[in-house]
Amino acid sequence: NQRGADTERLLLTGSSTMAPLLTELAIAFENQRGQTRIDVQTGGSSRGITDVRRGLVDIGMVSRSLNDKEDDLQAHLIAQDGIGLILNTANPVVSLTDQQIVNIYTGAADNWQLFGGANEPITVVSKAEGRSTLDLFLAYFKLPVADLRAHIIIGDNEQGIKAVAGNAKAIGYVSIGAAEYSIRAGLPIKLIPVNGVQASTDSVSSGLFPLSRPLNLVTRVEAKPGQVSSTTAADFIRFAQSDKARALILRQYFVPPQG
Amino acid sequence: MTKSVAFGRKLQHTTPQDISLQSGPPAISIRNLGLSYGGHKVLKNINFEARAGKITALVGPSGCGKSSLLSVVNRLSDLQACKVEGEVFIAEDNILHSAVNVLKLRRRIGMVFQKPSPFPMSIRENLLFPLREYGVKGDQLEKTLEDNLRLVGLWDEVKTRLNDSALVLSGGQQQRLCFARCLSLNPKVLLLDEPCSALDPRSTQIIEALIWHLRESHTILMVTHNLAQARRLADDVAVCCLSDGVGSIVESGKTAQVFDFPAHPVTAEYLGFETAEVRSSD
Amino acid sequence: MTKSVAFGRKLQHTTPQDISLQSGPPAISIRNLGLSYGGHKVLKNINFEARAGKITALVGPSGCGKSSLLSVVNRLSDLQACKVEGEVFIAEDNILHSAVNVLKLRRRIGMVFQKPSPFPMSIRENLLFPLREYGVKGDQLEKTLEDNLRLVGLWDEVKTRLNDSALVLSGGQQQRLCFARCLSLNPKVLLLDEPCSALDPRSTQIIEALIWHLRESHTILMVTHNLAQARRLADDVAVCCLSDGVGSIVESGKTAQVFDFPAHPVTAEYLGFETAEVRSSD
Amino acid sequence: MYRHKVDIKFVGLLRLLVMLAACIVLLIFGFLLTEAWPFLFSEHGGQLFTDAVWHPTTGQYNLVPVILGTLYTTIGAVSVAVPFALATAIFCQFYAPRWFGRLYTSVMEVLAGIPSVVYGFWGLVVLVPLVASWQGSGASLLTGILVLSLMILPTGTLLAIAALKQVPSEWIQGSYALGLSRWATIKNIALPASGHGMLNALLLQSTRAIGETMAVLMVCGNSTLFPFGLFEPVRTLSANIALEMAYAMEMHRAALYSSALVLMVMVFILLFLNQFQNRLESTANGKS
Amino acid sequence: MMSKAMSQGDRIIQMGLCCPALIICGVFVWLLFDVVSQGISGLSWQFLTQLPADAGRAGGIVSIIVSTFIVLIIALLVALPIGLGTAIWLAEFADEDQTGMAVAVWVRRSLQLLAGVPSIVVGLFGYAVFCQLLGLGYSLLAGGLTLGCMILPLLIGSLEAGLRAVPCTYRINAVALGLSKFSVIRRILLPQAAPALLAGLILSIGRALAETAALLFTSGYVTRMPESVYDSGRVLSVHVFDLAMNVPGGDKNAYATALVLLLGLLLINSVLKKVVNIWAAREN
Ligand SMILES: Nc1ncnc2c1ncn2[C@@H]1O[C@H](COP(=O)(O)OP(=O)(O)OP(=O)(O)O)[C@@H](O)[C@H]1O
Ligand SMILES: Nc1ncnc2c1ncn2[C@@H]1O[C@H](COP(=O)(O)OP(=O)(O)OP(=O)(O)O)[C@@H](O)[C@H]1O
Ligand SMILES: [Mg+2]
Ligand SMILES: [Mg+2]
Repeated sequence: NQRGADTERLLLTGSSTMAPLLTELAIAFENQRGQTRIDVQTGGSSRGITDVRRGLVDIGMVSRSLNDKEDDLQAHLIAQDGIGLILNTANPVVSLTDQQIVNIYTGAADNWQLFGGANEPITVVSKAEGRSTLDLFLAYFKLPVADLRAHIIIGDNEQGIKAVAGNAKAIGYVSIGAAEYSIRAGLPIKLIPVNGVQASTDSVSSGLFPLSRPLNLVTRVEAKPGQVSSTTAADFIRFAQSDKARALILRQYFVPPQG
Repeated sequence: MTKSVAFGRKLQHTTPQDISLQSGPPAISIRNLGLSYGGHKVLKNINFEARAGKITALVGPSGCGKSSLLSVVNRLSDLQACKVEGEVFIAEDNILHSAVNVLKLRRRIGMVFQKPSPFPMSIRENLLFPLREYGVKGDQLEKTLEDNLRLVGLWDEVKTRLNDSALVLSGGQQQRLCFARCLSLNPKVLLLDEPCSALDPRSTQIIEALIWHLRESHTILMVTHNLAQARRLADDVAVCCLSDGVGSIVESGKTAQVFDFPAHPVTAEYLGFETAEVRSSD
Repeated sequence: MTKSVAFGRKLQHTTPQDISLQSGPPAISIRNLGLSYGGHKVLKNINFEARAGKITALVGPSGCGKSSLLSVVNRLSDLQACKVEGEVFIAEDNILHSAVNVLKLRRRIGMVFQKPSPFPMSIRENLLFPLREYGVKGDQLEKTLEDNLRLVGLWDEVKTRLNDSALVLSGGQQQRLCFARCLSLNPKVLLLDEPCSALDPRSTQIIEALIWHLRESHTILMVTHNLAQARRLADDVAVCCLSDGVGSIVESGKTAQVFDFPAHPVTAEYLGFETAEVRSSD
Repeated sequence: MYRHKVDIKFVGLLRLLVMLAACIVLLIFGFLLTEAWPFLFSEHGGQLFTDAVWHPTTGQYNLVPVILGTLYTTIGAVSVAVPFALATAIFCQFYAPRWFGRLYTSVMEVLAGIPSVVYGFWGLVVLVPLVASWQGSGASLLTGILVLSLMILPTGTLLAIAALKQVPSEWIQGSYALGLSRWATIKNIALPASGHGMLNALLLQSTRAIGETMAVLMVCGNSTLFPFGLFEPVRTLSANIALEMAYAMEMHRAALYSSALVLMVMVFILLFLNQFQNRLESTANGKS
Repeated sequence: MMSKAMSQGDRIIQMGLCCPALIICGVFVWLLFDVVSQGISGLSWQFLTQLPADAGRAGGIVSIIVSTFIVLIIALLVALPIGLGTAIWLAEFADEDQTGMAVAVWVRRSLQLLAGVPSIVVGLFGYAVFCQLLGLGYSLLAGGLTLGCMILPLLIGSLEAGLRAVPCTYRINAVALGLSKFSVIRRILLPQAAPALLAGLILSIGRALAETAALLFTSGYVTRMPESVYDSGRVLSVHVFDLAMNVPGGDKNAYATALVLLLGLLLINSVLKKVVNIWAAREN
């Protein structure tokens, strides 16, 4: 692995949601700096945390905020991702209250008729357990995970979008950026407001949208000083948080942090 | 697989699909037959007749195309990458016609191969499964099994192990088993490719007696290297010889005629080996 | 695969690993040999001697275990699931001893099988590939090729297509090729399992002359169903017969002795088939 | 056993290679064991079968619905794929014109190389809505079975064709010479003679179906509730791992590795069953 | 073949067998049509020769093709010798004695077990052993090694079947000539088993190219042009997966990449067949 002694190397692992964004950031950074090589690998947020802790990588990608048990790590926010509820465009329902959503997701309400839709059973699409999107969703609606009654459990955003696009009876929650892109691309899905707030990247960036999660780069708190890589790492994090990165973040349908 | 067929005028008087299973044994008449394997010509200008209910022996040096000739008569040649020309009439039908029902044809024509190859199943099943396919049932099966094994002199040797695999039988036993299998289907024509080559004299005698016994009711075309056997059994003899690497029938006719007064010098030379003494040549 | 070996007293005077490749052909002496396939006894109490430099013919009905017996002599029986008892001495060595170098042994003992089976390669390679294995090189190869093909009378038939696959040869050609392949390694002992069964009279005569020619310099043990052939060629004859389903040697000795004055009624009966006439039995 | 000089070295080398090949599974097993250890061999171990549900984040680890899901999809996919694979293999080998057989084989060879994501993707975009328009949510056991059987079909067909090709032509010719129809030849000679190869193909495809991840994940619905019908969503063991491994921590993670072990044990049981059946068969045939 | 060689029953069965074949054909034509029709628009010379851009939505896949090729070669370099050796041992040497037979049973069982390990588990295993234990990191080498492990069962299965199908008479004849097993295997058995070898190879290559999960964890996610086997590189199937599941708007290029994968496979298969044909012709 030790070729090109004059080339600085940086390895990032973690969230697959963030990986495409970081790949683009890395290319831009490399072009700017020269003599630097940044490899982005996926494996999930927990892989990012574990690898940083073990010192295997310099930076981890984590698509949620750090919890109490992770105070040995330091989070660097680079973007926001909103989570919006989506329906098929064939569904006449245009909005749902928080309580109605809770009822749907706990199985208490199982027909669209109850909400002014057609007389059809509801197909509930949810995320797999442990995923940060699900945690965020549950936390906002104050739902215990055991109460969830989902028909389809998905992994990644695109799967959720395709599941809802292909099924007029479905409801799901996915990354707003991805949903907006798909809507523009003509897929038959629509975002519905949450708690009266329109689900859009704008409302996320303005901080109004209640359901949003941070996309963090994570490093160890006591990163050893004097390491070449760590200064490079610091430079890269600074680059990712700079204005130059904003356009790239927007291009990947995420929301740059305000301020 | 490709196959060129002569649509001769002779065909017009018959519907070849209906190879009839008449009771009597049919005559086989081969006309202008040629055969080549992928461009390499093996047989040409074959013309001869195997009379109905008689034994015709086909003799000739190794590699002259006798086995290939036999395989044309029951259309097994279809399975090889070979090209066949000419006509083969069985009774009145040109069996090389593409509309011939080859299954019926092959059922009517039994064949025993030069290299015996029993199926990979028990001795009993080797005989019974073709019968069952033809709808024979119940007691009839067991009876046919025993009868045919007795006919070829195998019954006493294998009766205690009918359920053993046929593949462990000795060479001669395998050949006799194949003969029995072929007979169990009651064919009207028999193609025998050196049926006694793997056999000891006792079995040879049993098989020869059997062949003799099957005369009259069957038309038999047999390849043999054993000229004494040909003389003993055959009514007619056809001598196949190589010239320029291609086989052809140089002479055919009544056995005694061909053996005692060969018309062709090649035949004379070939038949001359019958009596040659080895030690004296040393 | 398992193999029981008699560690007899006789062994003590020899180190069996070193089967010597002395110049002269060795004698083969078989003592108290028994053989069974998975509990099914096939041979028992086999005792006879094949004299050095002589031709010994092994005759007997189909299935009596002749091929099995031959396979013991070059330890091919090792490959089968069979159990062998007794002793087989070649020159002074009991070759059934487990410490015997079977590779040297097999090189010294050539074998031609009942079913000819050339390797799936060109005619040329069929002969040259074993030679190369034994370290023969260069011009010597081509010379051996031609010599041996000539010996079996195949040269003229195949010289133009030495690079064709050996598998498309006719049955008889294949057998002669196998004979040539076996000879090319210069064995001292020859085991021939019906070497002429697939051959026409002309080739038979060539092979018989060859066998006769190889006498003196080789010890030859041949299985044959052709009693006339045995009489023509063999110095000694051993007659193998079945009793109660198990094969054993009922009589052995000088050819003329056995044929003309058979000591055993079974032999007499068996040899009686030599002259039997089929038609007369009809 | 006496050996040629070359052979002694050759066999030595072969033994080495065999050991290498056989070791991989042991290594994987060891790896899984160490990762699963904290869960499997603690008070949690039994929970895999006694808990009410699979809610790993709240410490509930019932794997039974997932195991059932795996069994259902596998059995379903194999029983759909096998008749089709067998029928097409026989058709190609004995009935179809040669060019068709050759073309079909080539197409199958290409299909065998389609990434499972593509099958999953196609299932998600085409099959799921199709089934949904009929009944339920579309993402269901049925869709899973269909996609999975499509996935294992190409390889299965190819292996079946290969097994049929290996039947010696003497036997086929011998059968034709008796005037037997093709079907009689196939039924009595070709199929029995290629039985071993067929069984091997079946086994290989079953294990493949058990282990398949991506395609199943995309079309099965992945609910961890007990599956009660063809139109109900199911989750398989491998999908379970793929869905949750990326975010799982500590005990949850170890539980997932334990589920991988469970999967391997299932495959192992399958292999034992197969061997048992082999033994039955060989005694029935009376072959040595 | 010869349609006239059929009985009435045969014809019915032919019809009966024809139906499943046609159904399967239909379904696969549907699937292939989808892939081809959606992928063809994205296919262009630029697509094959440019580096990916904008997370794969734009640009081409040249680096990904190169990475795939390298991983495949490494996997075959690892799996072929081991697979061939194991298959030869299983088919030719295992039955020689009791221990051999017992060992063979377990070897076969372990290989079948290996075939059943989910690819994601193999991926995690490959990461733990090759990337971490052996210190290869995310690299094409680690990916190739992992993939090698994955295709081993398929390869060995078809090779062993091919070797076993070679008639026994060849072996007996060779033994009677006192030839070494090595040369018999090299000169007779392997050429005879060549078609089976080829079939196994083609199957394995297909399987290898289709593999996603195992490679995501070992050869990695990096889209840069690899400079050595120690570099991380993304393979085609991972690219398809990422574009389809993780990148909004990646569908079009996902299809195009899948199409490239299929065409590549077709190319490799036909080249292999040609090579084996030529080789077999030379051997005979
Ligand atoms: N499938 C085949 N492909 C190519 N050539 C073949 C094929 N079968 C036979 N031949 C060639 O055709 C010729 C005739 O072979 P055939 O087996 O018919 O001879 P034969 O007269 O039966 O000889 P034998 O008495 O030795 O059995 C031989 O030269 C042989 O090499
Ligand atoms: N591998 C085997 N397994 C079990 N039984 C066998 C095996 N090989 C041969 N036999 C049996 O052993 C007996 C002797 O067979 P062998 O082949 O030695 O006979 P043979 O004397 O050569 O007969 P033939 O003259 O017909 O070739 C036969 O009854 C045969 O069924
Ligand atoms: Mg012949
Ligand atoms: Mg014999």
